[in-house]
Amino acid sequence: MLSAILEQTINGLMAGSVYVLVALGMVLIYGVMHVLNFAHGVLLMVGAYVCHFFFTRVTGSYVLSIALAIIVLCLLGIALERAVFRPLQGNLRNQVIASLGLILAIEHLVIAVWGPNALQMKVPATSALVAVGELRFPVQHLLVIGVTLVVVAILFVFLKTSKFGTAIRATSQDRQAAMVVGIPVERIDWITFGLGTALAALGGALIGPLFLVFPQMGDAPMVKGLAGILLGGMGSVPGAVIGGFIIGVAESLSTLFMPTDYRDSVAFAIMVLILLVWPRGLFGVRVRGED
Amino acid sequence: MASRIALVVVLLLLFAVPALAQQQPYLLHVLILCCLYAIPAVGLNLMLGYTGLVSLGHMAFAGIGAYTFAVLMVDAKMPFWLALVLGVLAAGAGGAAIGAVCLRFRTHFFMIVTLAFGLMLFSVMNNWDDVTRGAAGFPGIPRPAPLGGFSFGPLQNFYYLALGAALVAFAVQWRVARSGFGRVLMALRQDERLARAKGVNAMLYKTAVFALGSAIAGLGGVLHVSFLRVAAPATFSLAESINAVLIVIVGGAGSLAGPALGALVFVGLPEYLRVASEWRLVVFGVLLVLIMLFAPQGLSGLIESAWRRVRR
Amino acid sequence: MSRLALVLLMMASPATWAQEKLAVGIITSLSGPMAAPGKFQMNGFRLAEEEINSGGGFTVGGRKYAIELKVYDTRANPAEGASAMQRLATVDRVPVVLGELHSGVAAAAAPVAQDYSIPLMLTIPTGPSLTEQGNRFLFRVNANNDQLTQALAEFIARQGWAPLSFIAWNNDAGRGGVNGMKKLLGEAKIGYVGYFNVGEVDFSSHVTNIRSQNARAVMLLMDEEPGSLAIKQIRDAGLKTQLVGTLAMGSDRFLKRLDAQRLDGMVQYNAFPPNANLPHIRAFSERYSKKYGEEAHGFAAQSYDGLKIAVAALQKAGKVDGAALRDALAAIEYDGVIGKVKFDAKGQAHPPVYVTQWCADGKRRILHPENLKADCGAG
Amino acid sequence: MISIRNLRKSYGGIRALAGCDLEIAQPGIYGLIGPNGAGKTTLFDVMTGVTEPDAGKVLFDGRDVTRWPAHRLAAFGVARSFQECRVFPEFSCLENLLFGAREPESEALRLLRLINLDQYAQEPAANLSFGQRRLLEIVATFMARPRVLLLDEPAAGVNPALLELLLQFIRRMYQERPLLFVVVEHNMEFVMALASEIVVMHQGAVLERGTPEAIQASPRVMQAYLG
Repeated sequence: MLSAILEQTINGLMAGSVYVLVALGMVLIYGVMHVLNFAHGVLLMVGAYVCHFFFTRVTGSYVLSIALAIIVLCLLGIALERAVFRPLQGNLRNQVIASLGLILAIEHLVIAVWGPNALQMKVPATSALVAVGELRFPVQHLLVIGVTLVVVAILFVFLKTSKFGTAIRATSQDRQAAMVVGIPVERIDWITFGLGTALAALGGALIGPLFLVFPQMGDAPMVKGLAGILLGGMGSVPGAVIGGFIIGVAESLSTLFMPTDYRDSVAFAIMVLILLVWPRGLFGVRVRGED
Repeated sequence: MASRIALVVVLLLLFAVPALAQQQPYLLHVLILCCLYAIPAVGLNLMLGYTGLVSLGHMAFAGIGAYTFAVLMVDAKMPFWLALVLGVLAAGAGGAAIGAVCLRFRTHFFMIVTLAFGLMLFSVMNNWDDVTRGAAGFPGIPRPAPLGGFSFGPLQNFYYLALGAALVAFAVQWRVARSGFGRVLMALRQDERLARAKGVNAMLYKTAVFALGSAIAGLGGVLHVSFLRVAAPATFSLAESINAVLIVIVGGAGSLAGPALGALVFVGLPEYLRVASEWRLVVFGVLLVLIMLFAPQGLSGLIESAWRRVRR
Repeated sequence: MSRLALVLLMMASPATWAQEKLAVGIITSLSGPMAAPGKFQMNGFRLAEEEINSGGGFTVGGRKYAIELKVYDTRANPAEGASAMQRLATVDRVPVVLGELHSGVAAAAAPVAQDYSIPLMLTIPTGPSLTEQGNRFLFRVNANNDQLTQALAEFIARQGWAPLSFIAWNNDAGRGGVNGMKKLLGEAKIGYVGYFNVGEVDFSSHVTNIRSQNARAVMLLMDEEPGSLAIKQIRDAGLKTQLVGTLAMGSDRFLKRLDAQRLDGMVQYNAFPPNANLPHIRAFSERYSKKYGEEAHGFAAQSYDGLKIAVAALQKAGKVDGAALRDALAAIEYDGVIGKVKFDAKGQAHPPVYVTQWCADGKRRILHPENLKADCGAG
Repeated sequence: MISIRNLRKSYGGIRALAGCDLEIAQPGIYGLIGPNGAGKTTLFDVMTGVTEPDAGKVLFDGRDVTRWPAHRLAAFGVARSFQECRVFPEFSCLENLLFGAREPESEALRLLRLINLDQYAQEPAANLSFGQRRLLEIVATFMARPRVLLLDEPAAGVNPALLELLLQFIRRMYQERPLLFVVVEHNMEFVMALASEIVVMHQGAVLERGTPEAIQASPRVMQAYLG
């Protein structure tokens, strides 16, 4: 039974890594622009399709395809920020509903262009098997976890030390105060949006070879990523990372002792229970008088 | 005054449809579907349009009503109208219970928690085989029993039932909008903290409107499954809940005619256009974004401003 | 273009002059999660349509007709299923409707078919309850869940593979299959049941549980795309457990997604083994791969037969009328590509269900039915 | 009427209220002043049920209302205005006054005439200037016929002309119906002119209390302000 728990934890970390990449993108954008972009999951899917396109049609190298996918998604994110989310700044309800519209439009645009069927992405380099004790995992499995941890580390260093990083943190603390101090808040907005979408593209590109690339692949990670953000405390970046991993591991472990057809409900039940008992989440700081 | 005349004309037209469209049963079918999609949209409009509560799990509550009705009708052999009332009450009770939990959260949190409950309710409908017959659907749900010789089997007669129920829902919406209750809801949407400081028990009112909206959605759900004669989880999925939001927003959130206009555009148009379906949804997605950017008041807002410009 | 010229043009072109067009209704899923199986279904219908029309059409009551398919996408949504059926019945006025994928949508279309006395011939949905509603206008060409699992369950019981665990779609097909096997094998023989939503493809947690419960065999109730991934993940995790597959996992296309040594010994039920050396199967497979450049699929074969049966029944009925067609369908006996098709009192056909097994060399052998038993290379 | 006993409230490290005690026996206009961060608004929020104190008690007419939510306090007769001036933007001026009111429409129209906003009665509040909205908000608080009225920096952002109007209005309303006013204010000239008694807060507690003249002369108050 012990090895099953260990194996489920590793499975959970892998699934959690995808949730973390999505959650990070969403929480950064939420922090800076107070925008919750429900279309973030769809951007992960587009990232996977773009990576697949470059990998199969343009370059054979997986790493280059990931880089190209990140660049393309970055630009798409910035375009979305300027065209849709900037004008709706401050009006929460309309922003969310606009992002629901984006989900519909983008998902069915991909179906119309690439067709409804799943695409396969065979990356020989990472389909080799590696043994962990008597368990065996494909390299891609561990690659996803590894890359996510590295990205999280880089992001923390970037946020804590670099000029832009502090500007992003300042803007998310208090937009007006940041403006007064001379931080170009509007520029920070689209940089953050670009960064958030880039993280989603990375998530899509990483899980592409492991599974299939198909139009609905972004939906579940988005909802689970949301659960992670809330668990971690709305707006807290470390919270989103921890929350994402917890949701992933909890889901996998739940299959050990619960009927699996209620597996999704586990993530949501955890989220609602935590919020009832501890509304600020694990790391969230209740801003004074926050309505 | 003008709007009153317009209302009467529309009503007369709607009641005359079966006579006008004798050889056009497909038109009746589409109009019935418009009514059946408009009813839950009215419930959501009370929540989203008037009170500012964006619920992303609304159709799951229609599902509670529909499946309660189906089990009472088929398993418990209960008469149609009693099962209908109990279904609507069950949806309302579900709305009150789950609403009370969701309403402990605000803005973003609230939306996400309603999304979560919507998905949880869907998996109950999809997985609880021995009660809901699971994913393959709950077949054999009868049309309403004849009411004093007036059978609801044929399309024209079911049309009157659907239209009647829709008018009941719109009447409830009209009554609430003009009442003190409605005024408090609108105050909560504009500034909840100020409303609380003026003596409004925000939690009580919001739970009440959540329950009322869910009950009306339950009415829509019951008639939907009775019309299709099968209850399937796919009718109450997350995608359908997002459609309900789309119908309310496109029609014009917070306006009386909003849900009707939204349902006509969203349900009626594609049935008639039958354009390739992926592009239909791309168009609707883009339409939603454009409405948010340029006409947040939706169709009824556009019509109103156009009407004002014409009159001036 | 003056009116006269238009009429002349119409007269001039032989095709329209010789035969009248007969519209036949098709409901399927062209978008959404079930779009992939929908594609195979349409391939089967198009192949039958092309063959009938190129063969000069067919005569009913002395008049010659060419088939014209009216296709509607129901997007796995029950309301759209009922609307499509309503439109086909009252606007397109078709005498028969075929297809559908999702049991829930078929259940919504069936009552409308009965209202307008138009036969609805299902070719893929497997929900057993569909043909239990006493709807005289509902026919099902393909075997339902219980029939599909019957042969396989007997085989598994004979092999003594217990506990049998599952990885199954959390929809009508998946849950129906699990419930069917539970009924036939008994609860005691069933081990871990791992459900997943259509579209999810991460089976790692299920694989772990199958290993920790050391299941004797695992049954995969899903289409070939997720099926190939599940097997890859099972074998990658070093699990040697016996594999039991479903419909689409007995095809060469499935082999291309994986490789022989991963599939070796896998058993699956199969409504249509494309390479069996039965004349009607081999002929269909050749025509299918000639037109679509890929190996034939059971969904396509069932849909192909559906349309052919509808036309044959129309000819026997002698007039283009729903009720007459219904009576002809109830009585018809048709040797289709999937085998002999005869509808019982409830409108359910009983096509043969094959059990095939993968051999080490990438070929397949037929284990059931007895009279068609054949060694590797025939499945 | 009001008694505050040993109120404590801190946000993380900041001690907004550190054992604040205050007794107000009968109606009158009390000015509540003190340097920034003295705990004025926090005291206000606790008294109006917007935030819960960490410790201590709030009593109105002897009843312990410490944990009461805002709407229950409002029903009990405690009305307030907000530092950031809150009105219902989509409601007309008249509708704003009538919301949750215990006075008839005629009274609303009379009050609007007093602050010469009557010609905007049907105009949505969003279209008014900031000063006009401030006046509208304060007038609206009277419609609930409160026993205690708490005004949070009513003078902030109001031009001198409207300020004079506001002063006259509050004095007139006090003459018509003497109730207990507590006004938090930075505009010394305004509060000194308005209040009959001044309470000075400093670092979360009451520093001094007395008539406007006494407070202006008190060295301790000067020292607290100038630091």
